[in-house]
Amino acid sequence: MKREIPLMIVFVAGLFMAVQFFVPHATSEYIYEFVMEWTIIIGIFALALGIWSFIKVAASKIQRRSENWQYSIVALAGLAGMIIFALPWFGGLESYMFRSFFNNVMIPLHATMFSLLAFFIASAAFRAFRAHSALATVLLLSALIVMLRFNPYMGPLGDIDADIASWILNVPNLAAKRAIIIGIGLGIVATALKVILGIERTYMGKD
Amino acid sequence: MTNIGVYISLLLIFGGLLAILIYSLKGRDVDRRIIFLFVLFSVASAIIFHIEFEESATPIVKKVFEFVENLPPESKILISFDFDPAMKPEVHPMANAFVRHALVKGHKLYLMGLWPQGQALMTETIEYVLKPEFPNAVYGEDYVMLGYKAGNEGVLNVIITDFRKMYSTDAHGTSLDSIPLFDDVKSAKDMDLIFPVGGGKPGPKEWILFVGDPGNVPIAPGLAAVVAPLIYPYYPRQAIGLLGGVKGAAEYESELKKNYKEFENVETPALQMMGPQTMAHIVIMAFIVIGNIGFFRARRRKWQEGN
Amino acid sequence: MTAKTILFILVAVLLAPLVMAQEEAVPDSTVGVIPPAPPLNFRAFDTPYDNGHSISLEWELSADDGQGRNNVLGYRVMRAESPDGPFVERGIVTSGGTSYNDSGVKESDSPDYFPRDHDFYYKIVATTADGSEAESEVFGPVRAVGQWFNARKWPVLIAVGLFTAFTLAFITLARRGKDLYVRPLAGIEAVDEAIGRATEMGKPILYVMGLGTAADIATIASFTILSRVAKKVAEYQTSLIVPCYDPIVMTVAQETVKASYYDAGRPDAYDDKDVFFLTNQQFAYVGGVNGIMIRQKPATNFYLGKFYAESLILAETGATTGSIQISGTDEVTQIPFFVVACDYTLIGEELYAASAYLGREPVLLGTLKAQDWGKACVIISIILGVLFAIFGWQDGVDAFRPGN
Amino acid sequence: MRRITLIVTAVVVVLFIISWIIKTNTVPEDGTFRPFIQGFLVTFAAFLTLAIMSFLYRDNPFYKFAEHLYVGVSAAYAMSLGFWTTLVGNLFPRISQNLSDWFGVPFLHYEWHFVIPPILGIILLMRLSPKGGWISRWALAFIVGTTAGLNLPRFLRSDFIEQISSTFLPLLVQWQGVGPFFSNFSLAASGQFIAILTNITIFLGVLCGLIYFFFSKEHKGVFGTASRFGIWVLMVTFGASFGYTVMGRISLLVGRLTFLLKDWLGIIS
Repeated sequence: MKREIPLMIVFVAGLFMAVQFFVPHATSEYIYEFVMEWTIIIGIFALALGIWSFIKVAASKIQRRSENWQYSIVALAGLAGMIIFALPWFGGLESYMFRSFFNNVMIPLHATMFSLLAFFIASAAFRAFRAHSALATVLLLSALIVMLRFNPYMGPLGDIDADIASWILNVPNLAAKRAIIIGIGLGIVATALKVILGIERTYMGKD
Repeated sequence: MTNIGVYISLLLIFGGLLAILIYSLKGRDVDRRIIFLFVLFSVASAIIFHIEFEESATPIVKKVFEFVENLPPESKILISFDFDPAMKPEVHPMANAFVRHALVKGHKLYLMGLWPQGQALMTETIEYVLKPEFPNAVYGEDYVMLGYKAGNEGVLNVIITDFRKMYSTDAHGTSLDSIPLFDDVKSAKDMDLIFPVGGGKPGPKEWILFVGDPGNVPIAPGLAAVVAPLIYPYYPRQAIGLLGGVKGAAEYESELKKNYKEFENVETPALQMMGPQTMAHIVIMAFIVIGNIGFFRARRRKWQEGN
Repeated sequence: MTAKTILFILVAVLLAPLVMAQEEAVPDSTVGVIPPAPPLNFRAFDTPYDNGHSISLEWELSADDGQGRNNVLGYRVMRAESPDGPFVERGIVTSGGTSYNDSGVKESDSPDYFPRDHDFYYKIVATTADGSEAESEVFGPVRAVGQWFNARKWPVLIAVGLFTAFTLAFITLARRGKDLYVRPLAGIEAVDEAIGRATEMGKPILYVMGLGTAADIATIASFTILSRVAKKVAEYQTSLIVPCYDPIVMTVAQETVKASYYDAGRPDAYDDKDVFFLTNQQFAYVGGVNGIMIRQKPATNFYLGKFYAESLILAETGATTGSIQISGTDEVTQIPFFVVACDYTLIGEELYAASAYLGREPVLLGTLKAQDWGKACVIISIILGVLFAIFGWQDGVDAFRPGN
Repeated sequence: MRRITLIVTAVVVVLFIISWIIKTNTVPEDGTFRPFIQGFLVTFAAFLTLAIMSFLYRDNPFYKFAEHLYVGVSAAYAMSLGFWTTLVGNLFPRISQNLSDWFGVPFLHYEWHFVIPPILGIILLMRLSPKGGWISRWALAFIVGTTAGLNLPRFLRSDFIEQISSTFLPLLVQWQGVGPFFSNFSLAASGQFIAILTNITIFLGVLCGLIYFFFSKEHKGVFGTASRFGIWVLMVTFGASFGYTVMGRISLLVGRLTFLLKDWLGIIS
């Protein structure tokens, strides 16, 4: 029974949502909206599980004095601080400290982490764009053609390059993306089908 | 002062690249941190010293520029501000460049917008570009601000037959009948060129479909980079040319600077944004080349050893 | 003078009075006493295949819209609950428009509510700049009804049905013991080797599920690969690190890994702290995973699931620690970065196929075969569609396009 | 800790304090502003920016500090945001008058079905009890099932059928008064030639791309050639996407450096 009931739930819920797609009636729309709202709310409860896991891992590191345990204190302090500042007594999401933390800690960290991509895209290009096979050469050349548009000293070659670059970005790009997306569509449907039919059940765990 | 900075940093970057080329020819691998340093230094120096490059306009941009050049004086040009502040860095420089080009050639300007936030940016263009740089331009005789009208492509459907059905007055409440610029203008078909600047819906695509095609009016769209590929297919039959993203804007700005002395010292935000971009692209491309040279060198050596 | 020029002058002379007459007529309309011609053949009907909260309206242009006196600015759509009124304006259509969809929301407490199963009466009023108006006939009663099947979605239903049939058929075949060939996938074949290498080096294996939630099929596909990887990890007695981005994904991943360890006969080796939650902010998660990679130096990094801009940060950091990197995502924009920076990449659909490859169970291989048949159908319909397009048979092309 | 680490840390702390003092005196004064705190926050933001960037050199205590702080703060941020916007904003006003009052949100009206998600949520939390773990799978099953059901037909529609039908292009475009193929080869005709090439490339690209993804057929002979052409098209695309993305990534770096140089150091205006 421990396994059958969840598989039943998967089957019923899956079939129901699949059928819902074909029913335009308001009742079906209501059910769709409810289910969407439910999953968001369940997600918040799950987040509590996540935070618990986070605390458990950090606490065990501190307890065992494993390498870099000091930084786990920083992580826990950040966690606690942010949660405390968002408590109703501090004014919830509108509290000064909560907003300051968001604007001066989270935003700069986010933007900087994101901007590291500028460096990594350069090192990846250096490392991987080597003409060691025909395929690698194609990859390298098409990247170079697109990047060359930014070189102002190309003369008339620049015009030709710009045209080729925009053609590549429009035509083969479209074709390849379409092939990938069609494949993905089939893969998604196949996987969804396997899940609903209970063929794929590894995620259920075992007892 | 800045010039010296530019030369020193360019010297450092290209000298450094050369040194690394020699280093890798000796068969040694380049540490990725050296690449990081080069990227950081090239971008930072371009920002600090305002390194700018002469952008040579690609044909698709040049067509637009030359079209404006070849219009007879006092032609009627409409610019539509179909964007919001989020898109501003990319496309607002285009709108400003169009305004400059149109006025310096002595054309008549009609400004309007299909996006509510476009009106504030339109005012910005008038206050910070048009008025200070063209103090002799007279409102109503050389340019007019029609402002924003709600209704999306519906607005276009109306103005293609009659402006006055959609705009009874301009943005300041003056009746169109008392504005000299509208003496011989009935509909959008009377325009000699339309610049829709934007990157969403409604935007340049709607202008092409609802005004350019049915009214046979030349359209030159200025586009945000993300949507540019979607508009490419309309060139060259339905759009005389187009400007895509910061790059397109920079090309137009540089074309203006090259051809007109009076614009030598104006703000060129798109060109300025291109400085760091170009520097970084050149550095990355240089490293790709260096990597390949090193790679072929190593392979040849291996091959020779094998023999 | 050529014959053409003579003809032109002749026609021009003949037409001149007509043109002048029209110009004379223009001042009349601005006086404001003559209303425009009314819109004709007005009808209202329940919008087909909708939720039951809208009514569609259609009419023919007023004779003065675009032609005639050409003074129609637009049409006002009016609605009432009885044929005699009072009529309320529901919307305006600019000149040249011949249809309107009068719709609202289904929540009865909203000001925008549109009642279902309720009788309404409609009329269309052509308006002009001078204020004169012309009304169409009143149409009604008409009521909005919700439908239980959207017939525009037939192509989708057929596709789903066909695909399900393929899948079930091939699963049956596979269960009967029919041997199914699958071509090798480099990324999959590297999995065993990668785990073996980690064992030799005595280093852990990092498995990153990406930013997907349990609502992403890519994540579900990743679970099944995780279960195979975890089983092998347990057999080889290596350790596994699974930092998670989504708490529900973490929960499912814990179940999956636990089950795999159990299958491999080492349930005691499982620790909840190996499959843990990090944070669900994109770049904070990247920072955390980067830290793990740099400090624990895993021998193998798996990136399988949904990835966005962070893909390259992860893959490049992983490359510096000398790990073997196996990636796979269905996020089309990120595949190039994985291809460039990782040793093996499962491109798009290959990610979904991977679980079948690793499991080698007949049932899973059967679905793989069904996917191929699906692709064959797609190829055939593309060829057919292109042929239709070449010969200009628009109905044939449209038959494939689903409605909304 | 090694001595060098201590020295570097000390130097950083001193520089931080100097920057803080200078910043406090330079931030513009306006009524509600608190220069002392504001100066600290801007300096701290700059410190964190540099700390993350230092990772490019190598792992170091400053990066470790920034990373752990970021992870902790962001996890709590998600939790707080979810609690306030979803639970307080959406759930409580529909299930309990008392809870709504306590959090100061207006009570809407009681809706029975909103009781279900908290129950499922609590079922999910049963995982934490050693014996109730199995019941938490009910909630997981609900989520996984609805997801699968949602995706099944929707992907066939948006990704699949739409993509197929937009590939239906005529391979030859209409000639517009230029005459037969080679007799009058002008600029306009070359445009049409490109249009034909474009349509053929899209057609063959999609076809061969799909063939590349065939799993249960050996890629040999004609099939193999098509599949190889498919992977070539894919590679051209990947290279181009990579090259195109560089522009956007550099913009991000420009943004970050502008923050450091302008908002913090004030070197450029």
